[in-house]
Amino acid sequence: MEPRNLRDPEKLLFELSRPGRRGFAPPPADIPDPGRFDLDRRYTRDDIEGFPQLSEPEVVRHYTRLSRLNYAIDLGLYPLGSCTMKYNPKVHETLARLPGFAGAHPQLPEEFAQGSLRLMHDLERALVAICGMDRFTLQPAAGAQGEQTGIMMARAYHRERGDPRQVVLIPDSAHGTNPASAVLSGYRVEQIASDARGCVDLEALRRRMSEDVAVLMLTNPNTLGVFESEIEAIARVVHAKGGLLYMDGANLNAFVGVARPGDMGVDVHHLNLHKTFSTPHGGGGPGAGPVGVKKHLEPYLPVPTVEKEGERYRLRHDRPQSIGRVRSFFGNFGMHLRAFAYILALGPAGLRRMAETAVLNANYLRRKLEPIYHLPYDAPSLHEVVFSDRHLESAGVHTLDIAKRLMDYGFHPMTIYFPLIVKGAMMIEPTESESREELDAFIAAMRRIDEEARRDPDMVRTAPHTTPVRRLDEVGAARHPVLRWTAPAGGRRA
Amino acid sequence: MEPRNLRDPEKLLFELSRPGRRGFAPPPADIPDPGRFDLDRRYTRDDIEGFPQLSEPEVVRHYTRLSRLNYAIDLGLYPLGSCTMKYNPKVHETLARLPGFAGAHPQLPEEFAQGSLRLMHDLERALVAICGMDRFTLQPAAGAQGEQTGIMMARAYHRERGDPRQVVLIPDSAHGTNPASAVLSGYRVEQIASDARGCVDLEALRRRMSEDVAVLMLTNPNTLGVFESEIEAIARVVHAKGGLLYMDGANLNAFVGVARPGDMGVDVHHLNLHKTFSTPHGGGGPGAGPVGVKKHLEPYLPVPTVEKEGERYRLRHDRPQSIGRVRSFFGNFGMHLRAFAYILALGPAGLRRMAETAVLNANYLRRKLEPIYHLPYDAPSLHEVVFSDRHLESAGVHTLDIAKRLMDYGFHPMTIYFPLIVKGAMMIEPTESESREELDAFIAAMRRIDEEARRDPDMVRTAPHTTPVRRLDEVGAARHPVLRWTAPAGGRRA
Amino acid sequence: MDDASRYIPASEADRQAMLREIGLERIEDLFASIPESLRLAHPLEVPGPLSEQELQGEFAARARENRELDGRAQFLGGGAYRHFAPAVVDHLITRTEFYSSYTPYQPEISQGTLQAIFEYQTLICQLTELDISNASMYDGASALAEGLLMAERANPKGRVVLSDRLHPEYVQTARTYLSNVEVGVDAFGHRPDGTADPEAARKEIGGGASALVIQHPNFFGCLEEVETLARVAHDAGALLIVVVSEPVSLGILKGPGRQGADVVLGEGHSFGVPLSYGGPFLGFMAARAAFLRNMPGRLVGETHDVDGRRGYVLTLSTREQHIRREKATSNICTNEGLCALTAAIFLSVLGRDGLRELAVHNHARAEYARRALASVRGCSIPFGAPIFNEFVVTLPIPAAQAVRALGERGIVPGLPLSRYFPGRERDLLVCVTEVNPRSEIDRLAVELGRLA
Amino acid sequence: MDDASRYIPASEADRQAMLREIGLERIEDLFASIPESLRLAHPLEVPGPLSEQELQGEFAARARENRELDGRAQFLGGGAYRHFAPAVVDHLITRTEFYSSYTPYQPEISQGTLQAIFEYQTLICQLTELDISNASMYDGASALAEGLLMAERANPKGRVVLSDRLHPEYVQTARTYLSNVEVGVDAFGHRPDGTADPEAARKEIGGGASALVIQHPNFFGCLEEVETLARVAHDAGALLIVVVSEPVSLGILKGPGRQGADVVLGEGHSFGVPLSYGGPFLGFMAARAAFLRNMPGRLVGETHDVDGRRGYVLTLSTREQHIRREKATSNICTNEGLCALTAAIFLSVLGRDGLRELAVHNHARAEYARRALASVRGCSIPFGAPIFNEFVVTLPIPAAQAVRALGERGIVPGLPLSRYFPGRERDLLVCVTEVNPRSEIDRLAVELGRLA
Ligand SMILES: Cc1ncc(COP(=O)(O)O)c(C=O)c1O
Ligand SMILES: Cc1ncc(COP(=O)(O)O)c(C=O)c1O
Repeated sequence: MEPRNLRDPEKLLFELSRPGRRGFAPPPADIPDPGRFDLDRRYTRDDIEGFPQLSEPEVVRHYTRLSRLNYAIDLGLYPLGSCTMKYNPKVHETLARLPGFAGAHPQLPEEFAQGSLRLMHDLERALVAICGMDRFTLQPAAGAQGEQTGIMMARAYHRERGDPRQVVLIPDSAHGTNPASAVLSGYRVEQIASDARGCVDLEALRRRMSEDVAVLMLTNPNTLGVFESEIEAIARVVHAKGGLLYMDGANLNAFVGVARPGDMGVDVHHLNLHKTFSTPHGGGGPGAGPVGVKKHLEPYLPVPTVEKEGERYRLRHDRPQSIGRVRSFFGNFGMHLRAFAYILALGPAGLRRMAETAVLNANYLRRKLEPIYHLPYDAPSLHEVVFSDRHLESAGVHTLDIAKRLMDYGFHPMTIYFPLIVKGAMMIEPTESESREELDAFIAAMRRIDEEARRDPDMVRTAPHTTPVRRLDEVGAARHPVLRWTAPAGGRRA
Repeated sequence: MEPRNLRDPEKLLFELSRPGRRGFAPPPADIPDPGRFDLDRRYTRDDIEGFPQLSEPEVVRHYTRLSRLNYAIDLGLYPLGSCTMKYNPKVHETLARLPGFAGAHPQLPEEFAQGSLRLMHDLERALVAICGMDRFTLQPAAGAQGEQTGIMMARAYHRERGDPRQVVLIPDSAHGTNPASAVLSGYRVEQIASDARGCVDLEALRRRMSEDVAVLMLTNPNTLGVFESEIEAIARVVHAKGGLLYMDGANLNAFVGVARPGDMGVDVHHLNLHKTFSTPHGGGGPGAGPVGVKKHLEPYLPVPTVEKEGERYRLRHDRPQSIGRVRSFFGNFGMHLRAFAYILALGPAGLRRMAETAVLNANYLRRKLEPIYHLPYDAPSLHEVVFSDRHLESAGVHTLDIAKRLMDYGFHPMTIYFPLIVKGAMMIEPTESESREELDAFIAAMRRIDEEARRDPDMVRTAPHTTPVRRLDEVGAARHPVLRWTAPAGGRRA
Repeated sequence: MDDASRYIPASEADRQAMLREIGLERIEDLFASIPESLRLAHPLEVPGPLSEQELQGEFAARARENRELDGRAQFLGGGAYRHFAPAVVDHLITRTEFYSSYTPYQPEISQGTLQAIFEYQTLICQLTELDISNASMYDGASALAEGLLMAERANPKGRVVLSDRLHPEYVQTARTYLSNVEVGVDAFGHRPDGTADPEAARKEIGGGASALVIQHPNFFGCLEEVETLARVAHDAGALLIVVVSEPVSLGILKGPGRQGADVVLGEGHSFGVPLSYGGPFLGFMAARAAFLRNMPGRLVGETHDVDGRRGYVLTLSTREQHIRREKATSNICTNEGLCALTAAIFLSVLGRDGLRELAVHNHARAEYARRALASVRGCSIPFGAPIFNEFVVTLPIPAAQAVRALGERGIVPGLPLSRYFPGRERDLLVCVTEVNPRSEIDRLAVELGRLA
Repeated sequence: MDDASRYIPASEADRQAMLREIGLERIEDLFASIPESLRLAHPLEVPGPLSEQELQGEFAARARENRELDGRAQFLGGGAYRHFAPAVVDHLITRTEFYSSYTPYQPEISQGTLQAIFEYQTLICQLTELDISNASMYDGASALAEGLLMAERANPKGRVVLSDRLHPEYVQTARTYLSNVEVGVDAFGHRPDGTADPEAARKEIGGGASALVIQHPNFFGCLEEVETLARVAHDAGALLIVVVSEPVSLGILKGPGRQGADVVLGEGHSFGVPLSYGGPFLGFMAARAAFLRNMPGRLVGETHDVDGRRGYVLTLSTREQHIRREKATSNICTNEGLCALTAAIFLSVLGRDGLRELAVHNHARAEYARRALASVRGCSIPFGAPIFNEFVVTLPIPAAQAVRALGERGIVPGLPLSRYFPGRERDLLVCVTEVNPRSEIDRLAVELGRLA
């Protein structure tokens, strides 16, 4: 036992600020007598109230100290289920900063941006090969926007056939973005229950499927890490009634190089470059959520698309049936670049090896933890496995407590309380980036926590004990929201 | 109080290694049938015994985890006296990596390396202006090599005059590199005592100075942070007997823009670019120790020198009186580049402001700590101040304990037990990079430690309590040296 | 040796050993739950594998195909702006603890990200002079679409009214989003001086609209009369949404919140996020406190831990999809966190004085350029309203043709408006920032003079 | 506003307030202890201040003056070698905790640096097959000088004998160091095949020498007969010091320690440290255990803390100047710590297989090139001994002239030996590494063919 380090916790930028300090020198003033251009005072402000004034070293220390309060993939296992926290190759950060790419203005004439256009084209080709679809749009900024883009394309497809529909079916195990995206695209959402294996109940689907259903949104492998083995039958049921099958590809890491959505009857799906294809999560983003479609949906792709003509690449804006745009310019190019580098580095064999090892690691964890933790669904796992806290009910220790205690063992917790169909869910996705030794260390920690929960439940319930801050009052935060700093009444004014 | 995080301490590379793992793919093999070139087995090895085998993510985690065990200037005050731990501008790291500079091969024909040569030339000009000397060599890799280079030039100077001398005089307050460098240059070293102010005893010097003394090595300001105010008289005494005055410029940060060695009667001196001119210390190096000389020593500068001819820059190797080389190529160019960027960024006013603020910060600390800590010499301080632990003798708490306890307050300790003329010395150099708030936090910690030392001396004597490891057995380390990892007997062989 | 393995710790030996541990024979057995019929027989048809040395060579070659590298003088704006970012920004965001961490769902080990986003929210509030800001949106265009949906939630009228001086791609995006939820999108016109016409706005709102939307500075670079338009909107029971696509302007322009805007949103990439061919960028959204529970996206709030230590958490997540599902205020999950951090660092380095100086420099250079081009033979300035760092110039020849001609001479003179406005063949949108030295501006004038 | 202040927190207001706190009036008063007569009246005559934007522009322009940027095909070696370094190396050494910390005098908060250096020492021992390694020296040349002084301490004979195939700048450096301490430096010759002549060595040692020194591969690229020369040295009571200036060769070559070398030292920059016009580089030194207390430079040792946790410390510092002062084994204090870390990271990424593969690639390319040039009209290969990645070719015209001619065609064909050996006007030292694709080598052959 030792006392916490005695340095005060890091203040806010605004508390560190002092009048007259500066971290920036103005750019060269080579315009004669700039004063003459001064704007009319009715447009201008005298000051930005409360804005910080700091020197460069102070700014550097502030953010360096803050950074050390974070956990990161480069510090250890980050087993957030459904998030595919894999190693982010360092070389990608170097490549993304090549001046030719980082400095390319999106309004450049196409002839000056051939490098960027070719890269987007080649990435689309690679995704087509990996997923077995006919075309991709790279425009969506993340998975959720990909879902929305895909559903809007489905909507346009039905509308154009004079067959507008109202309903999108979504399994109860789905991620929250699925219903939210469907509603945002103007649909009513109906849940369909999962069966005993945690998969779509084919019978229930057959009963419910009708002409008012536009789309079935299916996550495959689903959020239990289980492959929807009846997906072909599911697709037939949906198609028979004129519906479309949307696949949430967030879990694609499970079968890259092993199987392809395009061969499963999927009409449209998104994938997350920031999951399967290693682009960094950035503490919350940016990501990229390309959407793949089969021929019949291609006309509805957002504008512009990248087209190759002879040896040149151009942007095609004239797509009369397109749903339009979901954002400005062409998407998160910086993420496209990283994902493409990842694909090139791995190649065909490497991509398959990636999926194989991810699934192997998940099954290794499952096998080692099964004897201790409660496994609500015992269907075979692919890239992730979901446990629950039922076995600790008697001890009064819950999933949240286990998650927090993991921090004391130096690990980031797994995803908790999702999927909703598992009470007290612990969703563990190790990815292929983990060595067996790291997995074993995690398993040992989980084992010890189980013992601690029975021996000393209070200690576990009050965990974490070794983090920069301990459990935070989230209820209070929501009840009395403080969402910005404000100058203390009568406090020093800059 | 909380338990230490339970993750195991980071293993050694060699302990993490597993057979068959790799973090590197071989370069493109475009040579036909390379096998035919295989070397005769009598030259080759089959294996590098014990060499690590790790994947890229494992290597990244290993070093990222290790990095977090270090303190750094970007985490807080680093008041190592005599080390001038100032902010290292981030932009320097960007500039040093410009391909044109980082990729420049030292054997390039001069016409292809004009950018590097011009930079070295311009840095020399700037140092000449800052120090008031006539020329500089940038070749020495650090301060100590600068000392040696300077002393060897003095030796060459006397030898050429048919006046070889045997002795170098060094004040007892000097840094250990001074005597070591003098001996390495073939001299016998004699100490001269400091007077009551901690400065060179002019009378003692006068008495000792004679024709057998080649050089007086003077540190100015000296290691107490005190300016040798009689330096002009000292120079006269030395010169009168045909000796030369060497100035150790490690403390130049104290008077850049305020005064110049060249105006003080100094014949030759080094400075440390990694101190005064902000180049990062790199956990022990690299540095750079340029040496400035007056006209009469110029002929002895190491080869090559950089010369400007019209608009071109060239290397001059033909210097018959030169002492030769002290290393290969031209010195630590990467450090020259950073130092030059620093000078350009600050400019004349900024450089002076740097020294002013460094001295201001040191005097602020002194004023605040004087009432509490024992000040062995009360001569006015420039850039640093030296306290001692005498006031805590009764409590049985020593300088080492205070240093260790500072870690628990989140600070790096000061330089301790140097200079040797102060028993239990605590040598504090804040530099200009520290804000008043950071200084106040340090002062508060020092104040609390003084209280703790009286209230709970054992707690202080057993500090630090919050660091990754606590006090280490240094005696045991020296008595039974273990300087490398070796495979455990019967242990797994890669 | 398998190249892939450089990113994957497990050696073949490790994999076999682990297979045995879980009682399987072959790797293939791991996929037994995937129907035989669906399993790929052939390897994927993708290029690679490449060693890192090859990879770096390949990307360096591709980067060179982006010919803007040749150091052309560029005057491109139109929703993306060329600005200098101090080196500290990139040095700090490449701290792996910032860029390789996930959304801060576990606050005890994510205080770095959480506090930084809390500070970002504050900076956005200070710039816009509004009460609340979310933790980021995808980009300016989708931020507008989300803002309109929020306005419709807060003030349901089934209709929004947009200035015809908005960024056309923002309008396109808004139309895409709104078309699905039966919210009408109408436009109103501008005055001869290039600014939104308050009269036209009043007429267009007519029966009512949930929001009136202007861009300031607008797409043609002109500064809008925000107060006037706020009055028009509020008099008609509509909210005023101000779109800012060049936030550096907020260094000198009044915070639109103070001028009556209810919501200020837009694009924040100018604050240190590289152009990167248009993404990742940074959508921002700020609003009056009243919109708290209608706000889309994440919010970070201040609280304290069990020991009373101050800390930060994601809060009010009942607005969000992972809790509220179909009732969520938005579907956004992954946002642009690292870009928000980038902006926060950029703004703290520039600080109060630096941001103002930067804005003044941009404005002065643009005005200098506008005057210079006004006096070029054959060129004229169609709009007289005050500008920030962008303006329209009418050329003697079609702008697209001028761009081709000057491209040969190492200049990208600007964006031909015909790209978005078929009627404006000879109009060129010119942007000038601190990275365009006077010499470049003078050269631009000379080269344009050659066109007549 | 004062530009300087961007690196200096204290504003003018802060400075005035602090002055008052310490009871001073003016900043000038801080310097009262400096005699009036010595205080500068005028500002320093240095350029600047520059904003960061100007600074980056200035350095980009200077970098462009280094014309090797134009993507020339380069075949330069001669003590500095062009190698590819994986991106992880730079990403990791730019962790501020590594590059902005000082020498690890306080081990409790420096374990990162200390453990990394301990691992570096181990890697050097494994490569050289010796018992101990120090924590780094300035560069290969000064490492040789220090190694000779160590040999003289351990085996005092007042004289060392060097092969005439050592890097000339290493020899120059050794002579500079030794001239002051009265240690004689003599050289011995080589055989027609380019390797050191054991007979000549035996003769030259004659009465005795503290050390016999060879470079392997030697300066002309030839591999030496280390075992034979070890016998010669040891028979005459001299130590054998082997200099390695291209350590990538140790990926395939036997560890000289196993071949009888007592000390192996040299230049380690090839392990991921950029060329940077010749510095900072990385001197390394390894030796048999017997030299422990004569070793110059820092050593990191393993130990444990009061709780029994394993940890690392700087040790045996009684050898060093800060304790021993004039009796120190060396004056070195600041060394090349970050370069040692760079090498350690580079070596751990490459690993056992990668380093070997890299070495094999270098050797194969160099052999391919040597054969290609041998068959070029007018060119010949003067030395027949086996090589690693460097060799000498004799040209039909003076090598310096050939370098000028090929420079115009975008090739730097190698280093003219006349730079160091006036007698060898037509000899060119050619180096080929993994960064020279076959196409470059073939082009070199074609262009050299044009010279005849
Ligand atoms: C199954 C699933 N679907 C969709 C999403 C949403 O993706 P994004 O966060 O990229 O918008 C996620 C992300 O967590 C997910 O796990
Ligand atoms: C006063 C003094 N002289 C000389 C030196 C040696 O400089 P370096 O470590 O660069 O060799 C130092 C470094 O600590 C010093 O403080």
